[in-house]
Amino acid sequence: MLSNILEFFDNIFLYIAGLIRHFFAWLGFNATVTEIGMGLVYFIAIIAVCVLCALFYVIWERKLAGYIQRRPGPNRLGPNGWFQTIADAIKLLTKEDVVPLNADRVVHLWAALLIFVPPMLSLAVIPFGRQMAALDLSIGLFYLIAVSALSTIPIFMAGWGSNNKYSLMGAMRGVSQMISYEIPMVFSLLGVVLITGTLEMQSIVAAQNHIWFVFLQPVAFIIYLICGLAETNRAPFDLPEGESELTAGIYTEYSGMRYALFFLAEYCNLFVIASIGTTVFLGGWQGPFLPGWVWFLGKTFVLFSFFIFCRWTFPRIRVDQLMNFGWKFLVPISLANILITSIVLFVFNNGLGW
Amino acid sequence: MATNYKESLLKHYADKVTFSEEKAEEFWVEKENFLEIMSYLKRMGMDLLSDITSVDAKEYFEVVYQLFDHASGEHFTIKVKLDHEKPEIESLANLWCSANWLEREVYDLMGITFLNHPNLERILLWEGFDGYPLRKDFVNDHHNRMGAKPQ
Amino acid sequence: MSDAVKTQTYTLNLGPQHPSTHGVLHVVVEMDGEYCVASKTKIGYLHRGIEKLAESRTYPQVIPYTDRLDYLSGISNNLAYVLAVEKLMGVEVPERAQYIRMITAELMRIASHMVGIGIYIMDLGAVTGAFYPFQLRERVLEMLSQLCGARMTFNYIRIGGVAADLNEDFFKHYEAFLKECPAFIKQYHTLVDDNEIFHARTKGIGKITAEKALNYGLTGPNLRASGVDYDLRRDRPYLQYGKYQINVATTEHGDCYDRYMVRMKEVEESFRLIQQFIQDIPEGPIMAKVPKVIKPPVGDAYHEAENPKGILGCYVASDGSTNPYRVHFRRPSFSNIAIYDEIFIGHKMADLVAILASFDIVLGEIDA
Amino acid sequence: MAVKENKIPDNTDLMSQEELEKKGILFTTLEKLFNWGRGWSLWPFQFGLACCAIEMICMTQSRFDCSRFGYEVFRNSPRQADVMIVAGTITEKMRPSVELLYHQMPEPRWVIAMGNCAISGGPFVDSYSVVPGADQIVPVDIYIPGCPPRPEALIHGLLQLKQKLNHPEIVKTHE
Repeated sequence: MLSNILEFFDNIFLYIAGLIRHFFAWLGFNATVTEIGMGLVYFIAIIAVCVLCALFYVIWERKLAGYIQRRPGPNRLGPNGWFQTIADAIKLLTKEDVVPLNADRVVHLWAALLIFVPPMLSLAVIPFGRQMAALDLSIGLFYLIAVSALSTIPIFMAGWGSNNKYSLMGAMRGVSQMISYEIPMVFSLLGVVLITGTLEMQSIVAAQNHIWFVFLQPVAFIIYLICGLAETNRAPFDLPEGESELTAGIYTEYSGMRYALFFLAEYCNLFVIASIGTTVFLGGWQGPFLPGWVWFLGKTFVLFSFFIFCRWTFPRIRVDQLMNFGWKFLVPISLANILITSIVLFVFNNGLGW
Repeated sequence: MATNYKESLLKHYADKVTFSEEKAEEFWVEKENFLEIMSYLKRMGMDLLSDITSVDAKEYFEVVYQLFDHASGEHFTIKVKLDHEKPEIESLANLWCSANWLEREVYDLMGITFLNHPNLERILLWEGFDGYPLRKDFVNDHHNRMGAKPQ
Repeated sequence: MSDAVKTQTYTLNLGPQHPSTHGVLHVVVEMDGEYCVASKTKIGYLHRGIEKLAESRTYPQVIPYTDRLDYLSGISNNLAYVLAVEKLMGVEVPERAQYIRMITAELMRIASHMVGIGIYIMDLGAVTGAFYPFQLRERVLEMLSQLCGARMTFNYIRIGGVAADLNEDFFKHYEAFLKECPAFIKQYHTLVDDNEIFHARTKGIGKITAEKALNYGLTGPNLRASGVDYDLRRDRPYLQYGKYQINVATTEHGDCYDRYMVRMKEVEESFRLIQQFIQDIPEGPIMAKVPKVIKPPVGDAYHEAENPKGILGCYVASDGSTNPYRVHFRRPSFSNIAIYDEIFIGHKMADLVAILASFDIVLGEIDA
Repeated sequence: MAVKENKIPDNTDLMSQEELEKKGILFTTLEKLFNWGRGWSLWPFQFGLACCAIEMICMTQSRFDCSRFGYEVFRNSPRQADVMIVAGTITEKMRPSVELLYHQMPEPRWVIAMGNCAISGGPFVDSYSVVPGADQIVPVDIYIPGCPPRPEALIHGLLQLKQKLNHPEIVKTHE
């Protein structure tokens, strides 16, 4: 009985998807149109998840920061302050949208929209639960890496289009930083790919049935976390924003809705990084008793809290130190990790005759 | 270096310095001998030029220097009288770097010109400010507002 | 690099409104990418003309203005001015008042250093680093506000003594302070000193040699960080400081890290001194017999006091009337930042912020 | 509301008038929602001038903690700020910058004059280089007296501003 209920909740989103699919069929759509319609539904669902998570994590960050700094944090609006972000969102929506006079108007305006594209694309292949991925590509991980590399472009667009020296400096820093940290990040994921022999996200999750890869690849996991922080421009790697140096860095000239988009995208990106980390290293949606998607969200929540903790603890690193750390430390270590993993795998597969 | 500054100063420049009667550490210098004596004190080891200020005594200007030797704690207050019509004095910026800004401040607020100063321009007030506020004849008639003038 | 590939320098305005300029400092830097190739510090955006205003106030009325010079250490500023006036008048201050002055001045030093350190760490990017020192500062401010009812602009030191005696509430908070201060110092050392990024950001940045520091007229912790052992409390003692052994904290490198360390050590030393002063404080009156209307004789006086930011000198000239003829303040932050233009060159953008913050400047004092 | 004032216009029929009022009602409720959001999310501009700036920082620190009301998001860029807290003396040299920063803020924007210097020039009012009050150059919504005001007073000022936003009718206007 209990197991039935649990299984129902485990698959609840699949049932809903099935219902919608039947609904489309009932409307008399043919197979192609239904597929397109389902794509739209998945798209809306992903946006909803993304935005809801971002809204939640914004307030959670503010509260956690409060705990770290020995103060209550937001606690007046709604139950214990949990509605704070809603008020912020409403306010930002209704703010004036200023475009600086000499800005590159098109680039400036589009950057705020395009910043949302990479996290959306990434979330398409993330398995939120048992069979709960909008797309289950056979090259899932490869696709993820390719897509997340795109997020450099809107950052640079924002910096260039604002016609502001601080923004441009922030963009320069952002581009160099994100490109540099892409490499160790990919290498850290390669270790897992070597073990599983597949790029498919569901298979990677399934391969962690017995043991999570965080225990087999601890070094890769740590490298992944560091690179994840750098990729999302979070403290201690928040150089593109660099509050005390570059006023607000790439965001300096953005106001109102467009700033809100950047703000949300930062959290969406972070959510994506946490999701990939969960899927690849922490066993994805797998876990006892609770529904898979609860496990997935719980694990991302833990990783996310770790990111927040880092932000409110460390000083900001300097730009040359950041580069040195990336190229002279993380890249060699991640390469060594791959080498050792391959050797161990070779010995396991051939030497011991398994 | 335990130097007795006062003794050696009196030995070398007895006719050029006038020590005050009430305060042992204070002496007056003529404007012409000023740079020579300050250079001498610098060579002797007075290493901290702490303060430069000025007083508008209506008939004349008075520039007051506070000079220290940090190691021995020796201190001199050096005062120079300047003509009210054309207040000019040699700059010390080449001897002590701290004189640079301190002299600029005196120039800015009191209007005393420091000769051979590397960068003598207004420091606290803005370019175009009319008059020198610390002078006793300065009238604060609010015509000096920045917004009131075309820039 | 070939001639075809050339980089162009660009001008960047740090301030007058910038998060890390501690108010309204304006630094025009010429940048080559991330590197600073030339810089020009511009001040005066907070010039309120305190020296001129003082000429139209009576002697006691000038004291509140000194609070607003270095607004992080109001009592120390009061003290320097009042000592200069007392020197001019030849007033003998009761011993108890002198002790209270020393206690409050040392408390002020702790409070000021807390802000200096906190904002410094915050400018390096660790926002939480500002929250812990501010909590200790709140405790100190609470003690002081029990004495004079204000949090920042105290007007506590009066000509001839102090405004109020130490009271029960003061000692109630003092008990708590005794527990909190050492705990804070220990905790902060573990939180900040052991941080690898903090070391990387501050060590070897903005180095100043001892000769250069003296030549530029640096004073206070910034001078002592360069290895110059000069502290007025010991070398030209005023109040009752001469009676006590004061361990002057110095470090040798003169970089940003040392400037932080010197401040932390000074907090420890001040904490020790406060305990000693409170132990030794004698009974007696807190005000000397001074006339109702203060009219110092004709003449002038200059007095220097060791403030948290450096040496605050006060020059008072009197023409025998109730108003000072001329008041001048030798403001430590003003003298300290003249060196910026020289040490900025060759550093990176992030270092500029670190150097700026490590000097612990206060704009109210720079611009007067 | 403009619609309420001319209740019986001459040359419009009853139906369109009703529609207009419906629209007007919808408009006011939306406006209320917006004002509710604005009131709870006043992001101050990190803009310190003098002594009061320290108390402004203290307001965000652990003891007073304005983040309880959601006001702790100090933005460094004027583009993202809602409230400009003029914390300290405005000098003639700073005046153009203050004006510029105010104009760089996007609408809707508010100004809080914190401390006596920002209200009237305070103790420095008769100085040769001080602007006697922030309202000489920017429109001020809330005045907070004190030299400097305690952090509680600043929080109270922000809450007053929220009150002003949510209940525009309580504000007296000079007709």
